Amino acid sequence: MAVLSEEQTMLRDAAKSWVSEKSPVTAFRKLRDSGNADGFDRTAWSEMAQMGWAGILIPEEFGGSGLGYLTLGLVLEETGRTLTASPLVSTALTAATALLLGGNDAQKKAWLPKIAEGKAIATLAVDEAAHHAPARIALKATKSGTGWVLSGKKTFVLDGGAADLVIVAARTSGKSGDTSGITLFLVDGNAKGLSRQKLKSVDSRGVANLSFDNVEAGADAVLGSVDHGFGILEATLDRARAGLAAEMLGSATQAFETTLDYLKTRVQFGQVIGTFQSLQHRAAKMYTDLELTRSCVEAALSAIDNNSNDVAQLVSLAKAKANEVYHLVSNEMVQMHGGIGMTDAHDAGLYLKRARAAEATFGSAAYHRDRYASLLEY
Amino acid sequence: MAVLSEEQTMLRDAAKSWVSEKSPVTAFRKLRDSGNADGFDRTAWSEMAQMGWAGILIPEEFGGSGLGYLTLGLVLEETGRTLTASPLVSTALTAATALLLGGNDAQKKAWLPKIAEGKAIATLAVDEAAHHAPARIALKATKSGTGWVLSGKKTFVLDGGAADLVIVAARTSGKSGDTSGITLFLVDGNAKGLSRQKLKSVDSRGVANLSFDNVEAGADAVLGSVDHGFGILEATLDRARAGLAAEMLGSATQAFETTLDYLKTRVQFGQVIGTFQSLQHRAAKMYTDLELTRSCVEAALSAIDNNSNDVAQLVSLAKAKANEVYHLVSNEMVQMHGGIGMTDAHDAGLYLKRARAAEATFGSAAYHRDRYASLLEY
Amino acid sequence: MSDLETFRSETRAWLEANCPPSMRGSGASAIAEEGDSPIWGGRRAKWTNPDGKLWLDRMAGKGWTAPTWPKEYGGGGLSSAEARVLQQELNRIKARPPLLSFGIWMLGPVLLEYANEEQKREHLPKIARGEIRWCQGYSEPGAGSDLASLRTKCEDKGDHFLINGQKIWTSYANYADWIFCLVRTDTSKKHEGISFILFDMTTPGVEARPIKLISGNSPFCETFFTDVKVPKANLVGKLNGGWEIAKRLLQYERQNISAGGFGGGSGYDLEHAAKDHVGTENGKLADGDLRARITQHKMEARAFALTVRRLEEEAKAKKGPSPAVSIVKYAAAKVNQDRTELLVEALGHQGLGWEGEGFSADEIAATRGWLRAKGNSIEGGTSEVNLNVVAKRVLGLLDHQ
Amino acid sequence: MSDLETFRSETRAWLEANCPPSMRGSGASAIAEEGDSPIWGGRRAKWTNPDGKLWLDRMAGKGWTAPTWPKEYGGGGLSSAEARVLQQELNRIKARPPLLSFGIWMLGPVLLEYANEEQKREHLPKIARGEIRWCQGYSEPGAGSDLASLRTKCEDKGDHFLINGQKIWTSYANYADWIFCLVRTDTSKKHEGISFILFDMTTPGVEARPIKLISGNSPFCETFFTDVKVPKANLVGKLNGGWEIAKRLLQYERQNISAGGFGGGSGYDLEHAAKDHVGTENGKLADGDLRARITQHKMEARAFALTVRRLEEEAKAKKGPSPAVSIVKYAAAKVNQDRTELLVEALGHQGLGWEGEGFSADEIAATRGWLRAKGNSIEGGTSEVNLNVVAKRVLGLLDHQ
Repeated sequence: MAVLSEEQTMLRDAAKSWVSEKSPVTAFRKLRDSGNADGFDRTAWSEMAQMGWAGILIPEEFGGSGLGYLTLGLVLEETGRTLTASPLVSTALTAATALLLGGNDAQKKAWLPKIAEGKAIATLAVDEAAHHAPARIALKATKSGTGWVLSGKKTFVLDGGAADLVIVAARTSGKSGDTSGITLFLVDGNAKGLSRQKLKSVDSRGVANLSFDNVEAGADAVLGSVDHGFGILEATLDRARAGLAAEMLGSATQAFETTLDYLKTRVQFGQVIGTFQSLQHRAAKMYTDLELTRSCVEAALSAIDNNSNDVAQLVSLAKAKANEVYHLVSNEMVQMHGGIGMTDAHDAGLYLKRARAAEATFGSAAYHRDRYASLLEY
Repeated sequence: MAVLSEEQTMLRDAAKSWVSEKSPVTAFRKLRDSGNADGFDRTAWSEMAQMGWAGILIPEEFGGSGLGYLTLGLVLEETGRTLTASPLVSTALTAATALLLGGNDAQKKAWLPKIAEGKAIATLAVDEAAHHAPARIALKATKSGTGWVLSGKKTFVLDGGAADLVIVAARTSGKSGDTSGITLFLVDGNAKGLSRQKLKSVDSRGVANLSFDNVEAGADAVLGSVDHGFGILEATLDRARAGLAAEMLGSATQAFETTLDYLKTRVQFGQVIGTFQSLQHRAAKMYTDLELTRSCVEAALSAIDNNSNDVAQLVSLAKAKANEVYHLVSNEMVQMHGGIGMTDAHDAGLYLKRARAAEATFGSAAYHRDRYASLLEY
Repeated sequence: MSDLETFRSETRAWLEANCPPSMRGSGASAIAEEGDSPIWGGRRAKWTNPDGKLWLDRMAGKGWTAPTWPKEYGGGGLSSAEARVLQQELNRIKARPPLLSFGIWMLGPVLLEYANEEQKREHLPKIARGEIRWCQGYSEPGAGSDLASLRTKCEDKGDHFLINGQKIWTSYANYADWIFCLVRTDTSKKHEGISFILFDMTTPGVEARPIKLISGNSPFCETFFTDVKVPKANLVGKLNGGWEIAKRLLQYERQNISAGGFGGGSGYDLEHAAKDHVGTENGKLADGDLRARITQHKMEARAFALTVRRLEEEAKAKKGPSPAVSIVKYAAAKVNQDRTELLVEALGHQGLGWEGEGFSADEIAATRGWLRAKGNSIEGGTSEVNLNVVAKRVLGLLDHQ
Repeated sequence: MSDLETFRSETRAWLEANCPPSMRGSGASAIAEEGDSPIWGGRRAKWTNPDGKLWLDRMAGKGWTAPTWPKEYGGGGLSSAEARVLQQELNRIKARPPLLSFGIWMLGPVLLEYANEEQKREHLPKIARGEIRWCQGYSEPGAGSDLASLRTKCEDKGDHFLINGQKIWTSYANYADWIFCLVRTDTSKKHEGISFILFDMTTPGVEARPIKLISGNSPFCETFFTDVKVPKANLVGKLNGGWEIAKRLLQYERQNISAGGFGGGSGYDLEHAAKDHVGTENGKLADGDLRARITQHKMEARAFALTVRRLEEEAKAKKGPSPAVSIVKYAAAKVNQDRTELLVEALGHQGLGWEGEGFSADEIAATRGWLRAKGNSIEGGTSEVNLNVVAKRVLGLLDHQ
């Protein structure tokens, strides 16, 4: 655990207790079984917003606390522990970041206060296929009069079904795969011509496929500058990846601790199974991986707060490690629980499903290994 | 273990007993410490030849027994168990195969009987750099009169220092990397202009770098047909890889058994260490890998004997698995022996060193994974 | 022409004539997950497709649902060589298995070995004809890996046995007609207090509750026994002699797994899924990292298949199983789990759908198959227990003191 | 300007003026393998390069060979913050360590904690000045992982102790002047029968025989004690109270490893070696399989380095080591073994030379370093023991009954 300021410690502890009281895993299970179409609980979200979590990144002038990414990471780690499904990632982390990095004053005034209050759900729409690929943007934005018209599709958009604001990465010149020629647009979630298909994903989070059929956007809808949106997009994604990695670290840590408790109580062959050395060594290795991953996640978040020049490297490191450790721990959680871990009534399956969904979001481990190697030029 | 014919069983048992009497690991250690420049023991080799091992692939008409590759694999597995260093791989396996696949009657008459008798050491010279790459042939052969002149270099040629016959893959047209334009030549080991640099490799086997400075070769020196040598070369290499995989399987099996014996005798914390479950599970996994590898090696050798159409696939499978299992077992041999395994006086280091040298010979695991994938067209 | 070749040509001709077209083509493994598949037979079989019944009856008529069992018990009386030819010919036309049956895979072999003549004549033909569907009453909530600690009580009431207790992981107990069950007939000993008994699932006091798995399917049940009266004639082997039978039956279960490894899930081919979603660069998968791991898996899967074949040949030659069979269950689970993980990874988000719009049937099957496969290293003996067995029985390592 | 910044600028200036040019530039870790390197100091130091002596004396003069030790014992009396600044400045100019010393890394800290005033004044300054070179007498042929089972006998002969027995893996015992040694002073108990004692290696009856490793180097010895007379004043701490000291010293040893992880072997950079020998295709390593594994390793190495830094910061903040330090030795060994394996793989046959023509010095160093690294998971506590410790002390799992 990083060395925290008093403010950070208080917020972390507040998150810990709220999550255990108001949002245990059973709450997520109920949400899942209720077939809630949003994929999150709006009452819980407004409570989170009241505690100031939606505005952790947002400066005070826009109604937030501006505490930064390491602080938001602390909260995400706690909500991750109980698989809390909320717009923290889509709205408070990703969309808020895009507005902060690329928005002009009017755009910030229009959206940041609403986000901080928890009144607006916002999200970033990037990918157009099954795998994360930020430069593979084909969704077309063409000039029409003073404004623009958007046509194309976006896939697996987090909270895309509930979003009031969709920040869309569109192609304004060049071809899919080019990093230049990408422009970000602010599009109203209910804009004419925008149809949203809510998906039933394995981890029951609210994701949607969006299709844009000549959706109109005014000149003032452009976030940042035309054709040069990729810089903001990548910077936004890196912050989203680091925050998601923190959430995954929390989930993996809880999955590990739950499993460790089981190892200490389940008896077979007249022994608590935690006394079997092969399980002990596997547990010790998981603990080691969790500690290594924590260092990477905290380093990435701090680097973002300090505007270090190695943010990209550290973020790909953090996301890759978080993917690997959550992958390992979620598999071991099922295996070490044995048959009971295979039942839907047990939590192991929930952690396993969330793990794979989070692994695939904003880049798989292989994606970030490739990126890391490319950043190091080999 | 494959189901063997009576003849095969007899030969295997003969090999077992000769190896344990005449060529235990101590013999290889003595060879190493003697600084023997050939990298093998000529007396031992003539004994092996007298037992008919040098002629297992060679038809009776040329003084061999023509028993085939699975049979030679049985012998290689036994010699591999004690790290016996001999020209079996270079001469009886690789060079004999090249002559059988590509040689005309005169060439076969000239060399096969000598090889079967153990009177001639022969080898194949392919690679020109640190990594195995059969198509990367730059060594040039240019026509001169009725014959040819060869210039260039070959690296890490097995028994290249002692070889009476060097079968050289040379470039007669096209550029390095092309599979066409490669021609095989029979070159006398003492040919004028051929200089040989014997190398001191980590596993003390006899390897050498050869450099060709306008070495003359007659028209009758061409093995197979001009510019179309790659087919024979790859077929020869596949047979060499399968045989080497059998030798590696033998080495890995012995390394495992020696380690297993140690687990049953070494006492720490008042326990034979073999009672510790984490070591038991690691041992059980090694045993599993050894069994899987055995299936691949035997399947590859049988496929060669049966001229199946999936020889290339099965050989890359066998070599990759043999590399992986010998890599794992040789590391575990050191680790499970603890400090004593780190001493030069113990055999663990010898198996470890041989493992890496054999892994790098005729293609690493990564090389064969890539080849396997390419053969399956993905 | 050798006898075997004659047999092959006759078999081929018969199958051509008798295997209904709708029973040809793959899908058997996928079906295996569905409890109500006609191919499982039994009293309550729903013949959604009449060809299924036709195919079963024709094959049962020749005794080919249990090819190597003696003819007098409803089997085909084939040699193992002939049985292999039959299987090859079935594969050739992609015929669906005429009958999926724990009776044939697991119970039959032990009845042939341990049951009395009366029991054999009573049960084996009905198994072979698919008239009675069986389930396995082994694991209990407190007795998983440590099966011998089972507590389901079986009391001798003079003219009958009285059974009370609970089983778990009883496959398709909710569809089964009869159960072969391990019960405790002596509480003073552990292994020597276990008996092997058969009874009808319609007996009063038997209740089977399906367990929902993380994959969404319910192939297993919790099964409760409350004062279940069982005729004494239903005891197989000696009283308190059930553990030997239990172990032997587990061997057959593992060998049965070994025969094909774990299948199930999507038929979606791994490298094609990867090509579709990851793309290629001059013929190679664009993601070199994924390509390497896919290849590592495909090599291991091939090595596993070659090993199963080799062990069969050796067993045939040596007239007895090679010690190496004990690695098969462990390896089979690993291979299937790696395959399903890689398939989901290759499919990206498309491989993470639960149901509904936006996902193809193959994609959903990939997701469900990946989740279902997590059980492969748990069911029928955990991988940890498999490795213990290899370490102790094969490698001769001792228990920790 | 903060005090720390003042200290930094003064330090930088002093180093500029006092670090001889030949003592700058890398290579320290490679040197660490050579027993006769001047940088180890000691009575028998051979000053092949006089600058080495000069550099040592200048640094020792300021107490900067042991920066955080109290001044009165020859240390620099620096705060840990200042010590970090000093190290940063030394790294900045790639200065070689002025002194490699088990006395500074391991013995010094425990003497400061457990020795009496007389022992501190006698030994610490000589350690700091590099006058006396120490070796560690811990492991025995029968006492490796199970260190507490050591049997080297130490008898109380009234006016002196008499020591008989054998040690193994005594680092550079053949070059050392003194040894800190674990001996058995009570055979009736295991842990409570061990004492911690110091003595001069020139005492009659002491013999050190170098052990040749698979890497060809001999950094360790077998050391034999035959009727070695040791003054009673050389006992550190209480009689039979040595185990506590022994464990603490191992902590320092592991922390010392944690400081930098295992180095050694070739300075050859992994991805550049791979580029040279495997080649690239549009900027990426041509072998995507190797590239993925190299990256996995580099990420783990980076994660390890970040963890070491984090644990230091936490220890500073919490005024005590985090429990997580127990993972460091295990992780350090794995990282270095992966690195050296990958380097050898990347170099292909060029990475498999033993000596002589055909191989560069860097290539030979890669081979030797790969072999030497195999010991990382054995020396100073095997990885198996490390994992046991994590499982029991950190995770609270119990011993097998």
